[in-house]
Amino acid sequence: YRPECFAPAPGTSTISYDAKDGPYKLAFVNGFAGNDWRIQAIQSAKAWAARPENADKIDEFTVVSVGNDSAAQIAAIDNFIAAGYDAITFIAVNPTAFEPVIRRAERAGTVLVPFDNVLDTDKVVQINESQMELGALKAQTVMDILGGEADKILMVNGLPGNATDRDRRLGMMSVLEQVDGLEIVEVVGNWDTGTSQKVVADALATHGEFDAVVSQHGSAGSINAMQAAGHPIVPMGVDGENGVRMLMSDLGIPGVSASQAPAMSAIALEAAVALLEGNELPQTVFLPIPQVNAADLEAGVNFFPDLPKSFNTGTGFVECFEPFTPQELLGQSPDNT
Amino acid sequence: MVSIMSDNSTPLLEMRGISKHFGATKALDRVDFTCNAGEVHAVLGENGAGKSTLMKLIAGVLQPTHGQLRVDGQDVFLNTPQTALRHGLVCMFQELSLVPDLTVRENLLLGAPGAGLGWLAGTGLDKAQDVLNRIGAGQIKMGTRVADLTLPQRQQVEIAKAIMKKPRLLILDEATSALSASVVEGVFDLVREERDSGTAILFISHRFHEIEALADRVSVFRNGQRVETFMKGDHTYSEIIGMMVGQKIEELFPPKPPSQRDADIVLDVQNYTWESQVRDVSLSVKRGQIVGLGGLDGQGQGAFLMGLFGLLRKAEGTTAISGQATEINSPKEAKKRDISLAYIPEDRKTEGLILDQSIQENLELAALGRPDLDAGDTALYAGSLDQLALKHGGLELPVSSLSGGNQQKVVLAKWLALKPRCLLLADPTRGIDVKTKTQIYAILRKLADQGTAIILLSTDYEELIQLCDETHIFFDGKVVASLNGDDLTPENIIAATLNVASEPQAAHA
Amino acid sequence: MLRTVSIDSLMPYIGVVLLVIAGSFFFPQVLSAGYLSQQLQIAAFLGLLATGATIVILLGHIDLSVPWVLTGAAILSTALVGSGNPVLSAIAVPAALAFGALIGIVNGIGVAILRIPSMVWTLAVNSMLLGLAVLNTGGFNPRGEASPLMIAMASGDILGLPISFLIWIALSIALAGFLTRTPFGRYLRSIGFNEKATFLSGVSTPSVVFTAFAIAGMCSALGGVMLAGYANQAYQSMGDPFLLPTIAAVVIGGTSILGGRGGLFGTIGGALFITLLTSILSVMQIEDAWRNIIFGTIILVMLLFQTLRKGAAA
Amino acid sequence: MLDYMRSNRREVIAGVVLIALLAAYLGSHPRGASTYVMTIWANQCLILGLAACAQFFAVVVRGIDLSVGAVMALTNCVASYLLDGSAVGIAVGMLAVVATGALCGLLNGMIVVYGRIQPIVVTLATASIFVGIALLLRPTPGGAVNYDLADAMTLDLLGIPTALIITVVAVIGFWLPFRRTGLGLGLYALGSSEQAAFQSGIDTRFIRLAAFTLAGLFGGLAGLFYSFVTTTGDAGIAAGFTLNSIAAVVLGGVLLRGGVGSLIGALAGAFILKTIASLMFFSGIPSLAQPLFEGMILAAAIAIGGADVLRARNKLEVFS
Ligand SMILES: Nc1ncnc2c1ncn2[C@@H]1O[C@H](COP(=O)(O)OP(=O)(O)OP(=O)(O)O)[C@@H](O)[C@H]1O
Ligand SMILES: Nc1ncnc2c1ncn2[C@@H]1O[C@H](COP(=O)(O)OP(=O)(O)OP(=O)(O)O)[C@@H](O)[C@H]1O
Ligand SMILES: [Mg+2]
Ligand SMILES: [Mg+2]
Repeated sequence: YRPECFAPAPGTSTISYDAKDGPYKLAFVNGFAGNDWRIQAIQSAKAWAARPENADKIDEFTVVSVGNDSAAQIAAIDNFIAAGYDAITFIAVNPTAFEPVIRRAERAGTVLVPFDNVLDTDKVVQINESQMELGALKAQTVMDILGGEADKILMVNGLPGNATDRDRRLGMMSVLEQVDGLEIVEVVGNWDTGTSQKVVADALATHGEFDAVVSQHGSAGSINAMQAAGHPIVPMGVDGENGVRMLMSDLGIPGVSASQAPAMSAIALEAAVALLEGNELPQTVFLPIPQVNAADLEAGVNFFPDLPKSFNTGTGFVECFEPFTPQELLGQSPDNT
Repeated sequence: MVSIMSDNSTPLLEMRGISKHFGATKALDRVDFTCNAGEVHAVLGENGAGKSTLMKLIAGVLQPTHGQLRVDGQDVFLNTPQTALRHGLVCMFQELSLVPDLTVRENLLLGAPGAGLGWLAGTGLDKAQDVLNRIGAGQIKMGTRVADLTLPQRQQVEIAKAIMKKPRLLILDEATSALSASVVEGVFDLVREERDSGTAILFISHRFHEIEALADRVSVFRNGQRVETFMKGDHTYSEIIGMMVGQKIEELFPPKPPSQRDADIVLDVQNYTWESQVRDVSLSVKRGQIVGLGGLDGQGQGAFLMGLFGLLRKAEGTTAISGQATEINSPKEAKKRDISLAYIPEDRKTEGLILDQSIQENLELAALGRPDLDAGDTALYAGSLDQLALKHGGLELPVSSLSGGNQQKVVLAKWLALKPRCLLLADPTRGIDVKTKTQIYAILRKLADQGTAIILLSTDYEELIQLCDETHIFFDGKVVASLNGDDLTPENIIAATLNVASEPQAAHA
Repeated sequence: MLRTVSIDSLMPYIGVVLLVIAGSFFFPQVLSAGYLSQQLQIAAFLGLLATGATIVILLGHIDLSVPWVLTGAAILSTALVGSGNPVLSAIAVPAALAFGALIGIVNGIGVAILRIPSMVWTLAVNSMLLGLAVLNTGGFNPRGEASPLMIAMASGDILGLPISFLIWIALSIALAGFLTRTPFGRYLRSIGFNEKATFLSGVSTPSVVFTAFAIAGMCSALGGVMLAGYANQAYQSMGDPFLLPTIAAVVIGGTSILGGRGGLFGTIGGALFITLLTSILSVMQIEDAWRNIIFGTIILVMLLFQTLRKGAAA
Repeated sequence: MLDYMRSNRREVIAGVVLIALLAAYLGSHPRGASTYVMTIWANQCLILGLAACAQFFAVVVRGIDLSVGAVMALTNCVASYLLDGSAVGIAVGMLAVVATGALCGLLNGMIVVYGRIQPIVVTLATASIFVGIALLLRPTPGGAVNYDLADAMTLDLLGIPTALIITVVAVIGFWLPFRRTGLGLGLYALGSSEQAAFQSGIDTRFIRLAAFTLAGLFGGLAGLFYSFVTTTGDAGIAAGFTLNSIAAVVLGGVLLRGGVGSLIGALAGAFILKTIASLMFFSGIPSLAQPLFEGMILAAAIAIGGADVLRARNKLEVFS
């Protein structure tokens, strides 16, 4: 257990449970499985469980994907509680739907650790990056590059109605609203590369040139669109997809690539085990945001030209454990649960 | 609704200057028509004369373009069937008003008097039941899905359903077109009873002996107009036909040529068996021969015909086309050049035609698949269309705008374009008027003379006698009698259909 | 093609004109050649899918497997190109099309042989494809890459006209000809109206159904290939945003969802209309909730116009 | 009995499949057939079950409702405002939620009947509108539902899952009587043959309106129960449910061509679908292979229903 791994969010409380002795039965209840980030999260979790230092702490480790249905996810969690699992990590389909199941988990003495899409609750330990900060970071970086001056900036948002998207947007806004006389054009990219490309293309065609672009997941689309429109290279705050970093370094786009790292699925398991071992953890853990400034992009180190573009570069958090090698992740054959 | 005996001075139903237009077609054109309580009023006319349209107006299914309806002398506007029902106007529809997926009971309850949207008490079911018993449909279970009934059974249920509504005016639009003689008698007794209890009956049929048997008064329609109304017996059979078709029809059936024994066999079937419905049937058709298939409905003759066209799986027996043993597993194979069978299905509206498509498109559909034919070439159909005198307002109009008789002509023409070697017809003249019938008989005979082999399934024994060179009567899946020459008499046919093999002739079956 | 031109099928074109005019009030740039040609390019992706959907809908069926046929084709083609092997990259596009056709056949078998309603069978096929994609990505997943050909197909242009648009129109014209000049086209519509009567006319209806679904599958696959070229990569569920717009484009184009009636001319208009509508709503930065409401309302209004016109005619 | 089985073959098949799957699930579950496990299972089954009921009413009149999920999302968001506070307030709130659903359905019905537009297209469009309104109500998930109420509805009564009790009540208390009313009969008549229904003197317009209103009403009930399970409002739930509800009714032996099937079948189909999903938890199937297996089981289950056409001896039988 490495305390330095679990940086407390400002002003958060701490949580601990009575120690149990292992080995433990762990489960990871994913929501929708049909996108690359989630698949990599599953792979990271399995890679973590496969590492010897963890393997012997684990009695059973099960992963299920239930689709975008919080009721189904609640049912899945209940199922593992019923089956006497010690800890369950999950990516919450919905931030407010889990109060009842949290109470049932408490009664059953099961540890819940939500991550990535977390809950609006202070009753369980949650693992995430600060989405506000993630948004702010991108905005701040581009504004710094522009010397704090800009007339027009394009903001590509994620999936409407999603709390994570809301927070990232607020983060960006918190910075951009300080800039006086700045026109902010917002489009909805749905965290989808193709959609982002389409809406950015439209925005460029109708709003002309921008001084900078901040974009959530799917940034490759934004860059493609700007290339296609012959838009000059401007500072960008983009996500951490492999393909995005390739484009960034190829085109020499200034700015920052910062991402939600799928590897946090492993941290969640790490936290679960730490809690089961009786350690005290911050209620809300804000992981350091894996970020690379355009200048520091280095093939084979923080991006991988010979891997799929949809591969997410966030393969680990040095504070917690040796990041996974891509081989370790992709090598994960689907048939070892 | 209690049926009041309205005194005959004011007619029960009166129609004044009624017109009904469908776009260009004038289905009805300034018709005056009255109908009194306590009489059976027969309505005659060829296909498309406007009979059903008239009835649909009375039943509130359609509304007149011009004109006024009166019930008991009161002006009425029948905007829906419900309103018509409230006036006691009940129609037994030609295209039946039964819901296939519901059981007989549920169908009887549907729209029954007093049955609203609330709880269904099931009043009147027993009445319906004994109606069914009386018309020889006692064996129909209340719990069976209508879809599982044969057409005659459905017509019987439809009749029960109509009578159950205690009509003051009962319309029978080709109510008996599929019923066999014996059943029809039962229906007629019932109808007479209703009449005597003061109900007015409107009766539509294309079968003259039925008119003969039932009607008190007769109205003849032609091209949407009422030609004349008269008491039965005031005019002779041929005069009436004259009024209907506007010309004289000399001979209903074409003369039968002497059958030539030595003609070579086109289609030869041996020991044909399928499920339990067709049992070990063997028969053959020669060039130029018209072979009839008779029997009560559902005795296997229909299935047999389908089987020949490759519609039945797992059938046993051998089929030979002009001596060549052949396997026919689908209509596509059946219409191939070297086999070239054609099948005119029983239900033209759902099986024979695509109602939403134009007449032209329907004509082409069969020929399209034949590489040796150019389906687009109108000459392919012109011949048969002229001969059948198709009444249409342009080949590009939807075939649904034709009346059934003319629709049937389209089905025929569509297949004749393939110059089939052997023609299979399933009751092609059901609900078809005399004139159209003669045209169809004529063309069948002509085809035969040109060498086509024809198998004709019919519910009308006149056809089996007058048109066919040989007739096989089915009973319970087997051929119980094969009649030809002088044996081909009504008595023998009826005896065979009921499988009372008393007559000596039936012996050599 | 002309045979399929009806008033209904003209409706979306009128809509397009109105949209452009309305849009130009807020953004004059909407009238710029750049913006318009861009819409043509993007409409082509939806259009290709809608073209396939039209064929299936004319048949009286529906194909809900579009999203993951699209995604699958994209993953397959980029994987082949990414392999770096020149032969494999050469066959990338044909292979993807073959994949689409194959899935189409699978759809056809369920629908024509097992007689399962297309709406659920294609849905099941779709979820199986999703499963396959997840499984594949989970295992060894090669580095994906769009070939220059794919990129050109998606983003290139000839004398100012996007190649994707030209491909789409060319395909539509070809298929429209196929539908109007061959027996297949007639069978397709006939089945859409009345499959039983068509079968009894000696048509092997199953093979027509197979062909139709296969064509639809290939259209979806082509759409996938070009989207991969557009985004220069393939990724999971890249097809999901397209399912409902595809159906909307077809029906707005005046093709009857019941089968038999309609044609590709209207579908082109439908795809253009939907694309333009989404684009304008997007650049006007209308909040998502309102975009949904406006989108639904406009579609309803278009359809009500169609019936109003019929009412007037009758 | 045999007769019943023959005439309701489809429902029977669905029932058998369901029992088999449920047995497999309980068998694979470490905790076995305990109240807790059954409750978990029943809860999510009932959500889709109610959605399937909604779909059933649209389908039985030869329509289809692509707005089921959207109605659920909307009513779920409405519920997240109304289902907290005083007992009376909550009671009224629940009525309001269901009424909202019914209203959505009525709107669909009116556009279908008076606009003479195909249901599938109408509901495709209205779905978008309903989701939009839901998003206005809940831009991001939130709101709360009274926990005691939620527990009462989603836990168990004397060891019997409340959800199962609700299901039984819906069938015995509502469906079986309803099937014997003129309205119930009318739905089938309309779906089976509109012309016949019309000529039999049935007010087809009213029946169709009623059908879609009922569809909306059950959509509302689904949204309501969803609120009890998740105790919050979320505008983003629509996607999954619409298509699944269609798959469910078909699995339950309801014919999309209308006029055939029953609410019981629809429920059974929904339960089958959800049991298939639950089957994955302890199946030991590799996580990344699960979606594929799920899809294949679904396909198989659907195919079973379609299998008997292969036995049809008369090639015309299969057309309908
Ligand atoms: N709904 C309709 N739309 C268009 N034309 C119609 C419609 N109903 C009837 N017609 C036309 O009106 C004419 C009269 O049809 P009608 O059904 O009354 O004839 P009919 O006397 O009943 O014929 P049959 O003896 O075959 O029953 C026909 O030419 C028919 O094509
Ligand atoms: N909406 C319509 N449009 C065009 N034609 C129609 C329409 N409704 C009915 N028809 C046709 O007009 C004719 C009306 O006459 P009817 O319904 O009595 O048929 P029919 O000639 O009696 O058929 P059959 O001889 O099979 O009994 C039918 O052929 C019918 O198909
Ligand atoms: Mg008639
Ligand atoms: Mg007739």
